[in-house]
Amino acid sequence: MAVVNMLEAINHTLHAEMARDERVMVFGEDVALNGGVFRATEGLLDAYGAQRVVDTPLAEGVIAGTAVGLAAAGMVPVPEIQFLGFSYQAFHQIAGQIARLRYRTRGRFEVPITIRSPFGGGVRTPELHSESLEAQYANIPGLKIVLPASAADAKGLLATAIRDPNPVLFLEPLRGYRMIKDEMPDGEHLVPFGRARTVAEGADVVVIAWSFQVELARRAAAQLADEGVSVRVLDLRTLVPLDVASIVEAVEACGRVVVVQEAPLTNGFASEIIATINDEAFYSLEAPIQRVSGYDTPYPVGMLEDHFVPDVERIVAGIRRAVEVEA
Amino acid sequence: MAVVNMLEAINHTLHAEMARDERVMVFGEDVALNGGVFRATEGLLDAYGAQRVVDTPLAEGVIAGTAVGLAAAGMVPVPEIQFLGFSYQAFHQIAGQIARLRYRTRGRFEVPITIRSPFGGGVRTPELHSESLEAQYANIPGLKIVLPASAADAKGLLATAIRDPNPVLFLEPLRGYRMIKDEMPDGEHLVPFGRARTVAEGADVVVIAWSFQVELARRAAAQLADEGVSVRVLDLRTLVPLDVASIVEAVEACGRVVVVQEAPLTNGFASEIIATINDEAFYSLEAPIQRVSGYDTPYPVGMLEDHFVPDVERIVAGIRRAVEVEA
Amino acid sequence: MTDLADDIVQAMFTDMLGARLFSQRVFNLQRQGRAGTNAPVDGSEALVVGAAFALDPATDWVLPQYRELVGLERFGADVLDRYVLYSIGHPEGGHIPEPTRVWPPQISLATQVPHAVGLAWGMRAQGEPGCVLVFLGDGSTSEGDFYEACNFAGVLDAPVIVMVVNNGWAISTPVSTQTRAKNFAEKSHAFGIPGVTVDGTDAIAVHDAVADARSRAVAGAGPTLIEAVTYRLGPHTTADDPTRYVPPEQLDAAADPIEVMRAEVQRRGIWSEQWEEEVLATADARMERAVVAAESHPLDPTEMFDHVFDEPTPRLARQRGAFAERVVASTGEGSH
Amino acid sequence: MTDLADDIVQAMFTDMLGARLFSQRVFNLQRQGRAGTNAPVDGSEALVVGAAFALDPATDWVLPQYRELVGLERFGADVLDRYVLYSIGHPEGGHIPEPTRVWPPQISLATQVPHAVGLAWGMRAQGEPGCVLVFLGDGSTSEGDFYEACNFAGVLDAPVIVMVVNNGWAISTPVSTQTRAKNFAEKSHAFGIPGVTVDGTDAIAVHDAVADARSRAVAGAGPTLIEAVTYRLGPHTTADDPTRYVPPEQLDAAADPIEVMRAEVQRRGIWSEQWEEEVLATADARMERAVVAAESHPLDPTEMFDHVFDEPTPRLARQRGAFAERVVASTGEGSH
Ligand SMILES: Cc1ncc(C[n+]2csc(CCOP(=O)(O)OP(=O)(O)O)c2C)c(N)n1
Ligand SMILES: Cc1ncc(C[n+]2csc(CCOP(=O)(O)OP(=O)(O)O)c2C)c(N)n1
Ligand SMILES: [Mg+2]
Ligand SMILES: [Mg+2]
Repeated sequence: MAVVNMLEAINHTLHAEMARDERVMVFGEDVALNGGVFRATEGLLDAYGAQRVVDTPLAEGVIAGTAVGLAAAGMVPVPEIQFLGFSYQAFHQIAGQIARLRYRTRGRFEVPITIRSPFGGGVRTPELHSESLEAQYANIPGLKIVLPASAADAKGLLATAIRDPNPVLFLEPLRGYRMIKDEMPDGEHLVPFGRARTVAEGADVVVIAWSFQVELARRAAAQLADEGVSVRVLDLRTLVPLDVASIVEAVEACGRVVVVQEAPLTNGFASEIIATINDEAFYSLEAPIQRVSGYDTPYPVGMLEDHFVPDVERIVAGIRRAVEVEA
Repeated sequence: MAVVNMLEAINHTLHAEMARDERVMVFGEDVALNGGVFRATEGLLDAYGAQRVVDTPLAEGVIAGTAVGLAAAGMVPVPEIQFLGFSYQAFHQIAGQIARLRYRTRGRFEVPITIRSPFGGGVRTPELHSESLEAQYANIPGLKIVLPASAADAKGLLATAIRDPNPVLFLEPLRGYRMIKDEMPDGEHLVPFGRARTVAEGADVVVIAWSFQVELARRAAAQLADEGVSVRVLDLRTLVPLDVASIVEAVEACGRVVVVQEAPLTNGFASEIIATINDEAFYSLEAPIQRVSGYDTPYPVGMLEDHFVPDVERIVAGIRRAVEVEA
Repeated sequence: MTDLADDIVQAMFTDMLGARLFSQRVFNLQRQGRAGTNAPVDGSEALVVGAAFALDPATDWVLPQYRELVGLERFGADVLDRYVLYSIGHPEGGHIPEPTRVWPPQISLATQVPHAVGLAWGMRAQGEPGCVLVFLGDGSTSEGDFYEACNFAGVLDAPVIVMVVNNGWAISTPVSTQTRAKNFAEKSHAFGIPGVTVDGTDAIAVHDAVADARSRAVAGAGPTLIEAVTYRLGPHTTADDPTRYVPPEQLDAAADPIEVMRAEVQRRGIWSEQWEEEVLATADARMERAVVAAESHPLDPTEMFDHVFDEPTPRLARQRGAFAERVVASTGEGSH
Repeated sequence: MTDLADDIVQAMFTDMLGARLFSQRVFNLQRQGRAGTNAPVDGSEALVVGAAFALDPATDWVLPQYRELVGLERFGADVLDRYVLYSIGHPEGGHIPEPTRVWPPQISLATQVPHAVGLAWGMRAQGEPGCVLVFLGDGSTSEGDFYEACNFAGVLDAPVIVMVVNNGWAISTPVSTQTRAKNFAEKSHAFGIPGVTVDGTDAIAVHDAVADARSRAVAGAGPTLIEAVTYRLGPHTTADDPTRYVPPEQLDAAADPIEVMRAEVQRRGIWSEQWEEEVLATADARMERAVVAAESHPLDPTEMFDHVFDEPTPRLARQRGAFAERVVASTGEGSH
């Protein structure tokens, strides 16, 4: 067990999976010669060669679209979209084709595609480099949506994604690439989809989060512990499939809920969490569920982004709102 | 006041708006010579000429993208995307550019674009012609989302959309084009955005819907009236802006809620309605909110689609579930 | 130009006659309310069959748009059988079983071109011998996918043949509205790949052009763009009224691929009225079987939930369960 | 080729020297933590300034990618002032005020090409006299938007000039990976519009090519594709390490547009060391003012909620209200 950051965990796992299965191909913009603009694909070209690690022309639509054909040919495509905001250029292939090929062909064609893409704000990137778009993909049947919040999970979930015969959108938190460091299990390490992770135990209120917001929620919980508020933190890990059982169990145990997302408020995935709790644990709720969220504005420029993204302070405030109310 | 169907109302309004404001331009695939594949733009070419009514090459991305430039030049673009499923090809321009231009330029450029597009199932169209994608757009700040459910509203909301200086996604229910007929007010008729419409009065339960599902909800309400269940039906008309006040008022009055959508369940706009009610009217809820929805599968082919789309029977069942539970 | 043997030419004409007949039958099924919207092949018979006969069904793949499937009998009976199933709205219509190397219809225009390039790329990565041919229409060439895919194919030297079916129209939109390019073969300059224009009403000419492109592709010499020029002889689809926009004189002037090929078969002295009648009778019977099979193909409504993923998510399994209960309970089911 | 007057040539060289200096200053601001990621102009000075001087700032529009804004001083002081503001992450940096006819940087590559075509289309619809010039990089030509837009521009005969800045690289990706096309001018065949390749290190050559294209555009003769060939002399951006992939010999062999233009100015006998020093001193002072102005430009955090729509929706107004309370309340505000 070595302590590594998420980027190292992802790079390590890409190496391991390419070594394990020669059908795995990594391709995208600047992933080969340059090892990726964040070095996530560093060393793959040297280790596995130009046939399996490929710099593509600058066109997200055809990066996603060729993945469909590669999959049909029996390869295991792991394309990278350099920043999730540019997956918009590939939306017609991801939502319209990748997510449906198995369904349209009744299983004649498998689609073991893992689309890797960094996303999320707080690191002063230019426009369209920071958008949290998971909710826009969550309404598209046929796509699995995976968002690791730790280096260990980055390894375990990425390995599972690459081996999954279904399309997976694997979203990597820009802010966590180097900031998030933890112990990465050696050797084979697979984290199953649809199993949330309890990051902090607590009984008064549960904070439900994913990706980098889990780290913020953890800090908020620690801060409130000193005040005697017992905060549970649940890391969903995957939005599709969704671990409804763990959500229900946490809601039944705590009765009060906060959901954190960086995406804009309206119809973010927090809305689905709340709707799911309404369906499954309505009678356990002792107070309205609190959303701590980005705002209904486009992701703002550098001087404003710290005001847009949820921070520990806002999560703490959300938790206070949730626990204050009398049952 | 003449009784017309939605298609006639839309065609009538396009004529009226082009006559009112010579900056209005209609363009897209087959909208000029052919008057649109559903005849929504019938007669515009003859009436307003080839400079203002334009058949474009077959490319949704550039249809949306040129609208941005036309707007900057001072025109009022009313592009048509032939079927909403093909707006995926323009997603990078709609979500990435149209929705943000005003924000990015701090108002230097206005974006008075109204994108018209038919959507929704139940009429045996080929693949990707029936998808309900409103939820995927609802998480994109800067877009207004308008979905008329009557011919009168088709006129009043389309006129408002074209005159609105902001980008509007104007979604027309395929199934309602000819089936929905009602009295269309003569002359100037503007329906403001963000004002829901009470389609049926009722006190036991409120059914919240938009677009064609309003018609189904109305029928379900009528059916249950005979059994003495008093069902209110609320037509949201616009999802962005959302008429929260009317939703809250209805929830407070009825205590029980059903939300109907044709889109897949997970993170459909029904989730946002439920989240909004959680925020604003939590203590008025006497039972869990019921979702009547499409399923988490791609929109299926013809022989299966009637099983996918909500029908009166399923809405009635949803209402029964909502009212059965003891408060 | 290769000199095709008489029996090959007869076989090609046979498939062309079949294509038109099959297409007309599917068109009529829609008129009778037994099938959904569909797009007749009329005008494309020669280019589809000509291409099919230049390919090797054992090693090569065909990715159609939607108009071409009735002409791909050479790739296996499943192609037509599943196309009929597809046309009546049965989910299994999208499933053309192994080992048939034909993809189902693509409705989202031009999205199949990147798929074809990826498939060709993957075949080469796997050391497979064949190539991929993808059809798209003149209108579809205006989509970014066509361009991005052809451009990438050039960079990859992918063994792919991109056939642009220039039938003059994209629904009501004429080619003059799609592009100012001299012709569609010219677009190959943007990709640095060879481009040729061929008479799409002449099956043998198309065959030869595809055969050339194929030998280049499998020899590792990269992709070819082929423009096959024809004229759409029917409506765009069952939902279209071409009299609103097609100039009658253009339609009258258009060559009919069936007549062109019949003349060739007659020139070779291998045609007789009786022979053509037998071909049509055989095709008619074959289509009749396909329709009967399709209309009696079982369908359990719960299949709606299959194949979203290899294994349903818990949420999907629950939706399926609730649906199954409701459907079994519901008496009005049959009417659905 | 037009014979440009000496004072024009001097003015062009002045703006080129300014462009490089401004760009270096913004680059350094990032190094000092005072600006965000930015892309140096080095290598593009001649093509930007050459183009700018062939256009009429009163009637013509320029849509840049992101590397070109420092060279557009001729279009108004606001361009640089707002670019500096943009670079330090101030929202008003995206607002280049009226009447300056330059758009802010475009990050989503090639999306500006459809905008330019639409703008040109709209200008003609309004009977306006000018034209539109849009810049995009060699890598950006691989995007569908470039192709869809140029193709539509051809159909529309839109008064637009599409300038492909071929600087050899798209981050670490060389042109050979972007396309097999002989060159980028060749791509014009796909659109049926004129295409020319010009030496992008020669400001006068670029000026002449753009001047030709402009006269065609305003005369109603339609769009032109211009490939300006140069070499990226610096890193892709402040975040890039080109030593990982740029072959040193290529970099050494590359012509420096500043030197090319200095030689021309010298050939004309209108250069002196002192003159150039004065030009640089003036540019330096001008940039200093821009930086001071930018860094002292006020910003109220609640501006984050402005301009989403012309009027905020009730939901947005509420979010703004809650935010304003929190920000006022919060003491840690300054640290944000
Ligand atoms: C991406 C996309 N946009 C629009 C449509 C609607 N549509 C269906 S067929 C068609 C015309 C296609 O013309 P062409 O590519 O020339 O093929 P043809 O029908 O002539 O064979 C259009 C616009 C679609 N199916 N997909
Ligand atoms: C649609 C999109 N995809 C990817 C990126 C990430 N990216 C930023 S700059 C760049 C390279 C651009 O190269 P080129 O177009 O040649 O312009 P240059 O930087 O050389 O001037 C890439 C891939 C982006 N900004 N937008
Ligand atoms: Mg066509
Ligand atoms: Mg470049």
